[in-house]
Amino acid sequence: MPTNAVVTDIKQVTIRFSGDSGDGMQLSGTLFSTLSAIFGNEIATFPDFPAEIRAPQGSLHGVSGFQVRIGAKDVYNSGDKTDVLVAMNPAALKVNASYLKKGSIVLFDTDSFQKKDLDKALFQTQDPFEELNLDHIQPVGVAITSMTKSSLEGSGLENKEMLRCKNMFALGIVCWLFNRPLEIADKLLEQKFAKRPKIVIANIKALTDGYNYGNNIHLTASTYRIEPVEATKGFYTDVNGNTATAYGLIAAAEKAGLQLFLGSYPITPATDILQELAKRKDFGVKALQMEDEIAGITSSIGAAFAGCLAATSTSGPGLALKSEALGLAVMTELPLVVIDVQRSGPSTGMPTKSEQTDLNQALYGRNGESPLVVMAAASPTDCFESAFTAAKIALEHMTPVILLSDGYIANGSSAWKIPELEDYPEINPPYVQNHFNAEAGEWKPYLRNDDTLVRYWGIPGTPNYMHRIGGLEKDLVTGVISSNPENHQRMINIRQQKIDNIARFIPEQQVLGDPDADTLIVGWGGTQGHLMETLLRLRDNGKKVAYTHFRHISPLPANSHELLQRYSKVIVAEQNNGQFADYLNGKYPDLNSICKYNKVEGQPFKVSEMVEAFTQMMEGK
Amino acid sequence: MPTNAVVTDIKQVTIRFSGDSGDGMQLSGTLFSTLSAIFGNEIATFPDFPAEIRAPQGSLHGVSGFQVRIGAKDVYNSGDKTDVLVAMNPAALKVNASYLKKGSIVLFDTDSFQKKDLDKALFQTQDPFEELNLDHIQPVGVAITSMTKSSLEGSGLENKEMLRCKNMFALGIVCWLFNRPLEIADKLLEQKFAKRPKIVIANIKALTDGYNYGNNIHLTASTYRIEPVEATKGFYTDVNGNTATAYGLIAAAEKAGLQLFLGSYPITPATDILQELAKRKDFGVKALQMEDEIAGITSSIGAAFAGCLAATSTSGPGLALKSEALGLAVMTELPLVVIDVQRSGPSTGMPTKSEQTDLNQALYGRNGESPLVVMAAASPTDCFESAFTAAKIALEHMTPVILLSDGYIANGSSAWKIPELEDYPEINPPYVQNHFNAEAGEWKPYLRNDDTLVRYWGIPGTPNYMHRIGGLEKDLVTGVISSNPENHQRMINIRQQKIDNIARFIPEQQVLGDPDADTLIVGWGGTQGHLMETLLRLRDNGKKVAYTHFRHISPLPANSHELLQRYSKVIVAEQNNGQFADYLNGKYPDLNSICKYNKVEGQPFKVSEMVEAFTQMMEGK
Amino acid sequence: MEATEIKYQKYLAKDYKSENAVRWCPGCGDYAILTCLHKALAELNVDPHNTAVISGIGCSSRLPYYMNTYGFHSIHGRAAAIATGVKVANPALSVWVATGDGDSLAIGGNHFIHAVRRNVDINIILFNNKIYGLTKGQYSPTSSRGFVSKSSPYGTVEDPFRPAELTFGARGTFFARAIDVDMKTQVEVMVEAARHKGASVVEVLQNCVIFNDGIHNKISDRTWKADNTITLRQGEKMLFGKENEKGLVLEGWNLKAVTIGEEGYSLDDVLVHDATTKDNTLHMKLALMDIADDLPVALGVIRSVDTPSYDSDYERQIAEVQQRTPKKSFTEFLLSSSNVWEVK
Amino acid sequence: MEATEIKYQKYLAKDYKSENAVRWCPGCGDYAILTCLHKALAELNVDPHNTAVISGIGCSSRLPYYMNTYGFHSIHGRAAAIATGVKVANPALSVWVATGDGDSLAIGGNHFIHAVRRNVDINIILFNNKIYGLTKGQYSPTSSRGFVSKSSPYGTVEDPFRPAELTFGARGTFFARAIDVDMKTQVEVMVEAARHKGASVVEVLQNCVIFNDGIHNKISDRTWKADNTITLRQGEKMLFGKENEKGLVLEGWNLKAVTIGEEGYSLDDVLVHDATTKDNTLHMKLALMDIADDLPVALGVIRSVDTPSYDSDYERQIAEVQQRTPKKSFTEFLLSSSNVWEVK
Ligand SMILES: Cc1ncc(C[n+]2csc(CCOP(=O)(O)OP(=O)(O)O)c2C)c(N)n1
Ligand SMILES: Cc1ncc(C[n+]2csc(CCOP(=O)(O)OP(=O)(O)O)c2C)c(N)n1
Ligand code: SF4
Ligand code: SF4
Ligand SMILES: [Mg+2]
Ligand SMILES: [Mg+2]
Repeated sequence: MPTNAVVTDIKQVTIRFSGDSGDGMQLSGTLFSTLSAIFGNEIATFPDFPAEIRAPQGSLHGVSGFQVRIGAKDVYNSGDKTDVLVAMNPAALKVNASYLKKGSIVLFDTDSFQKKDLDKALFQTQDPFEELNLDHIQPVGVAITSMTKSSLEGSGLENKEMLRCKNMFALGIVCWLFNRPLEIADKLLEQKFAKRPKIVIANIKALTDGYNYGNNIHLTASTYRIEPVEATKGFYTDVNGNTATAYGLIAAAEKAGLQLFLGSYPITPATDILQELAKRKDFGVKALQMEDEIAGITSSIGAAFAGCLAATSTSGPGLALKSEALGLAVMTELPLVVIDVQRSGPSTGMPTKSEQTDLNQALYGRNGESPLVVMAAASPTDCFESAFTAAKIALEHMTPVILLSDGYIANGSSAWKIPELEDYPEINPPYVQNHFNAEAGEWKPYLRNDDTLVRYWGIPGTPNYMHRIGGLEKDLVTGVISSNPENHQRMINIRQQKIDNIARFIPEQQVLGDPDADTLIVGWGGTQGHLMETLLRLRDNGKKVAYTHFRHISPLPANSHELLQRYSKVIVAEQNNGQFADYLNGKYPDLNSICKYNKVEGQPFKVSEMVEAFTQMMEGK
Repeated sequence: MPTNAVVTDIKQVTIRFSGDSGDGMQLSGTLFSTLSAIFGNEIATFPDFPAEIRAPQGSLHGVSGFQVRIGAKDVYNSGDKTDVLVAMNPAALKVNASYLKKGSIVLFDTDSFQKKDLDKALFQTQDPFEELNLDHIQPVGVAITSMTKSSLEGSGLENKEMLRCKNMFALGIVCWLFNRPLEIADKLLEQKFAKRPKIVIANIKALTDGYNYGNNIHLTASTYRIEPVEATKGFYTDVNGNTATAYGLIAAAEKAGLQLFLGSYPITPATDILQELAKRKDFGVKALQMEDEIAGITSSIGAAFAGCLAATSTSGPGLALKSEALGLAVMTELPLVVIDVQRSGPSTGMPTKSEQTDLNQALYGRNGESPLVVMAAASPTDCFESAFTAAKIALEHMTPVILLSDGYIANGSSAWKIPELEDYPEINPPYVQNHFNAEAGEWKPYLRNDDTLVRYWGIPGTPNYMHRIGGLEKDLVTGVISSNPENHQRMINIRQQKIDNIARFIPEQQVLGDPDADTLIVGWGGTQGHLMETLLRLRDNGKKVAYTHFRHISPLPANSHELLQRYSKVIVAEQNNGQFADYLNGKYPDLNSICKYNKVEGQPFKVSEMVEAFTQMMEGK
Repeated sequence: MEATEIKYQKYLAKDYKSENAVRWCPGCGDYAILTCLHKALAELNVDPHNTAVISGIGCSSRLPYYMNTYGFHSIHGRAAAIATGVKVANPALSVWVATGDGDSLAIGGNHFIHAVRRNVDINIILFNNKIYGLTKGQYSPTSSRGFVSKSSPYGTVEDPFRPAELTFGARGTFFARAIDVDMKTQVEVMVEAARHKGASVVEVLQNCVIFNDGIHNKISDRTWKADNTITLRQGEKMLFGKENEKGLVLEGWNLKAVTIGEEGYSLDDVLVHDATTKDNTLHMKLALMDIADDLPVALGVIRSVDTPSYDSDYERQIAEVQQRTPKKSFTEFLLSSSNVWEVK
Repeated sequence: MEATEIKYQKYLAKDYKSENAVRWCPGCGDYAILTCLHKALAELNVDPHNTAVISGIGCSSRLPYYMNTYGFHSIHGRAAAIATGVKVANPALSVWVATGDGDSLAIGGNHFIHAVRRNVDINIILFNNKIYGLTKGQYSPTSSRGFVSKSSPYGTVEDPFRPAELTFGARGTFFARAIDVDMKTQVEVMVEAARHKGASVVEVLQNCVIFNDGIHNKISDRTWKADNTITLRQGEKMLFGKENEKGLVLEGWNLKAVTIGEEGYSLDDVLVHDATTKDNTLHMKLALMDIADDLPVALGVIRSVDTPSYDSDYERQIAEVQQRTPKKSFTEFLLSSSNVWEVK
């Protein structure tokens, strides 16, 4: 524990570890967020990768960052700007300069701020701080590289291996700054490198020496203390959105008593879902890496036909490729969960950046009238709930469900209370042999439950229910292919009604904030953390304002229209050019109150910008 | 010329030739419409194919129809109901029974109305007319089969070949009924079977004998006379929508001085476009049948990059498969014409039936914000104009253009005044070497014309303009890949503005009907013929009503908003669940006047139904 | 084979027929293929409810409607991928794919080669009529160079795929060929295809009476069939001709058709068929024989090599992992993962 | 070849280098391939402005950015189809495809086999690192059975494609192989690929230092290279080993590696390489040689058969049609079609 340093108690703090792709910043960041969570803080993280290729060492393109926000409570997102920046080289400083708060600490490695390093980052002068006009910050130069090396002298490691521990030395300093006990970090390192004890020892050594260095010189900066908070009792882990999505599907399969099948094809930033599920053979999960996205979805459609909880995971360009097959799933009314972890488009766009521009594609990207369910997850941990719910709806209503996630929540993590499956609702698929109330011989594959309009599921292997399905239009009653005009109209209506009906089975839309506000902020998907904090700040500023966040997009919750009508101003904030806003306008033409707040930069929203913009909107521009 | 028959002068008449797929009804219908056009009538046709497989002979599923509407003027569509039905078998009668007008003539082949034929059509009794409650029509039984055989005795044809001439015997009777001179038909037959003189002679013989038979017995029905009208002077031919589309592209290529390239894959009802262009090697057209739709569009993107007028043709499921590559064309800003001949969906749906359900897919079916141009052709001949315009916009604005056609106009035909290309506008692509006003070395591939925001086209083979393009986001100025947040936002905006700008280059939206009406009927695409007639009928009924038909959907014509605002009631009629209506509501949220008229039956609109429905809507439900 | 274990109750061909009216053109070769599949299933005695027939789009792909089994008429080209999902999901099913030359070699080419490479235990019946039937007569990837069709009015300028060659190129372990009209051989090879573990490709030379009538006449017509085809049988001499008077011999790298007793060739020179060798050199030569080279077209099972199928290996791997790791509930699994802490 | 006719002005390798900074991982095999392509183009002396380099998505597919030619970095898997469009649109261009094992054999498998079958005159450089590099380490269709990767934590249960075998299965007329570090052979085969009319496939065994380091070591490492590889040259004996002391001979259907002077083998027994035979039996055997079978891995041009390319045949057909039919304007054409009438 630092003794003679100035210690400040604060509510929240944002730290960004930044360096070359090879500098191990993702590991420092992950360790720091995990140990903070274990220590009792709320956390939110934002790994910000460079484009997918390794760039030349020290270049601006090669900068890899990991941002962690920790706090006593109300940590809804990873933060706009940083209080502490760890900059392993000049490129890292340059790339992050505009995100530094006033007075923030910049911890940098003096060994890698030499002329040649500055050149690589295209600095013109020898003083990067001045060149960037950073006069409002506290630079803390530490010879991280050389100290790490001397720390590990005699460790038996090769030079290259020693250098890889720089990130731990830096982390040690940060731990000192934030008063984190090192034991947790030590244990995490032991787990991580379980098979390479030499590496464990070296990492712990570098970490400890970094910590001690901070302690010894107690730098020139103030240190922070963030107190652990009281959270609900129970066991916790931290989880990112992709892992949580994978877990949600596993949980739903377990709950439904079905085997989980995933047909997929790697694509940033969705690949982790495939990778996580490929590991889960212990749960009997069948996760197939197929030859492309079309085979990913069609193998899943085959598995759905054969009686699995079937899913497919992808990102925008992959969803485009799945369009035709999605129509088949709509037409055959098979249960299928399609996960789209959105990234910046159009086309290949910016694969490692996040946005919300696939909503239209999810709603409309198919030929013909082909309605399906669209949902969006709100946060890393909400990915679990959303994936579970998506699976439940797919199975119980015999329909494809598209679940939108995004790169920001997919890679970002939060602390997560480990769920007890007993607390989750049952999942009851409409198996024909259990739910159809007549002789097997009378059954036809498109007969429906009168109430829900859901057809029954006859799974291959079940005696007496052999049948044929397909992509052609079929007779309402007999299920035989038909091109009768009136029948087609009826089937078009029924398929739509079946989806609309689902509104009865999802929760009503809730509103946060002031009950008597005139202005409603509307969000959907992975922006919840930022909108939540924006709400709090606006209210701190004395504004009356309400906020609602949509998880269910098609169908919309039953009370949506009535709810939106209550406000004279509805601000729809999204990371696209207004897709949800237009959708609402199309659904509710009498609604003339929508203002759009759109930002498509491939970066998370900034709370400060939103507070300003919304305030102006509320004041009537 | 019939002498002692009752001759009625009428304005319009609708005739349907109907029989087995093998009965040659498409040929009878085509000949009849062509010779009527040549005779000087206006025509509109509607070939109504069975599902794509040949069904058992005489069965209900195997019925193939060809409907022709002819008239002195105002023939806007192929008609709701028929005045004359030629029914070659009982199945044809049954399938068309509900489309018979009161008092219409049913010409049927008594030879094929025997017990076994009735059975095949699932009649229960021996009297099909009674069974169908057809007491309001004039049945005309003729032993077509046996008379055709005796007509051709000694012709040297085999029995099977003789039977194939039944359709000409029937056509002969119809020609007599409508007072069509046989010489034109004779000449058409000579052209059609140029290489098989025996067949020509037999067909002409059967035709003449049918005609004479009609004359001789002068049946019991009244005959019709439709007078030729005064049309604009010039040369005419008849053309269906698919052929007109192919021709529009050829004309545009000729006008632009570019080679035409089509990468495509067969799919109903778009295949004819590929087939027509594959024939046109005389124009140097390169029409490639690729391995799938994705290769169809991507080979075309390659050809566009290499400097062709590039196009790809498909129907809904194929457009779905092209989604990802369309995004690439948006991102690389290459000129590309994508033709979607819509058919009934979702999924495989009803491949031979027509509807307008791909609008959403055309507008939104891609990942990311990826705006492009969407147009829709209004009629068979308008396919020519629309394809020409689509090509012009694509080439001059460096953008993909989706042109929506549909099965109804694609297969239907009208008389078409052969165009003189001099009357068509120039096409001037922004070739970099002609349009960029600086040194070649200063050029970057995404530099733009300040006014139009169009980038310049540097075609491989051009010295000094080597460059690289791709699907990744790129810097606004240098064109080098970039993931800078502000740059991305700017590029997103520019791509949208570039498309919005095109509104300045397209004609303003025109309104027909009453200038001071309160109600505006809005249509788009292939329903123009039916809406036009609906307008006339409503006005005949004394209603004040206006009508506008959209060819340009994205961007909308510049005056659209202002125009729509003028009316207190806007009826948007479309063959889907309201896609254009929702799009307008999203674009113009202040518009609260839209009523939807939607019909998704896979069949053309019915004028009579619309007159009734619109009248109710105008009377405030 | 899980799906075909011997049952005491016996099925007849008619038990596999559905109530749907068959709707191909009169005279279409597809009828015979359908009948043969009914017969083959009866011979295999597999439960109709444990059978799944998957197809894409095309005339050929209508087949599932006419089967009293579980059936899926899907979208163009994707049957092999869907069937992969069905089989991996439930390896106990007998899974068949009905597909056309366009469906599986044009748009579906990628799924075809990958299903073959993975060796998924599915039986692919490839209806090769060398034409797109359903869309009314465009050339297909198996149409010969120069073929005139609606989409190649001046003749094609590309060589066709030869299905056997592509199958072998994708490491295929089973390939057989039959002619639509030769129902005996067809049933035989279908039965063998089902018995083979892994991806089985059965090419049926099928006549499209409407758009490509007679394309296989040179080998299917009685007049020439005996001389222009050879039906290969495991362990038997490669003999053909009306009286089995001809045989295949090896000459250097090449196959040669000879008449026994002529040019000094005796029965001993004639090759014996072995479909089971891992090396596919001879299988390839047999499969590519062509009357243009004075060689008969090979029918019957040309190659059949047993190697573990993808689906069975997948099951095995799951079983191994589950044996190694004690069974846990989902919550237990989460609790046992790293980075867990307790808030008390 | 239209695109490479001899010019008097000479280009140097650097003339094909773009100004963009190269961004592969330090040590990646892709650098060498890029350098070789620069050199090969210089040797071919083709104008940079008449050269188009098309790629899909993957680390390998970044290559066009580093070429001072026309370049197109497209979408995953579609490079072969795009290149087909480019070449058919303008046959005068020298068209290259840069692609990875995932790009062209997983998602792009169908376009790959169809471009090969059609024999479009494009040169496909297939960077085979047996991994998905760009997405950070999943197995690819060329990864060996049992390969452990992020997406196959327990090892794969599928056999890989062997690019040569698939190419031949699709009727490929040109196949060559090189190792990234062996720049001399690489430049040679690239030049040959460009000179070959039709689709040329060049497989480069490429090292991904980050996700699959050393995967080709057994053959690329100096220690073993001489014994574990053989570089085939047209018309030359198939010799290998440090001192060329070993050779390939035929034993029945099979190839065998022998030491000259041992076991009674003399230089005369050693096969002479002929890449130009239409029959690909021996090419296939050469291409599939594997050190696991005690045979060296074949490098160099394994097969190169000249047959008319799709694009040249397409041009020829257009020329023929245009010669037959007198040139008409579009309006003249319409007027001369059937069903024309005049309203006066
Ligand atoms: C995505 C898509 N593209 C194209 C089509 C049109 N289509 C239907 S079947 C077919 C080809 C049929 O040929 P083949 O597979 O050989 O079957 P066959 O009819 O000859 O049995 C085509 C191109 C379609 N239904 N879907
Ligand atoms: C449609 C689509 N699917 C998936 C991806 C993700 N992706 C990019 S490259 C790649 C595979 C790269 O492997 P390979 O082609 O072998 O190239 P390498 O990086 O190894 O050179 C994948 C799966 C994508 N960009 N687009
Ligand atoms: S079109 Fe050809 S393949 Fe199709 S059903 Fe008719 S005969 Fe058979
Ligand atoms: S990840 Fe592998 S293939 Fe990609 S650039 Fe790095 S070393 Fe090369
Ligand atoms: Mg076919
Ligand atoms: Mg690779």
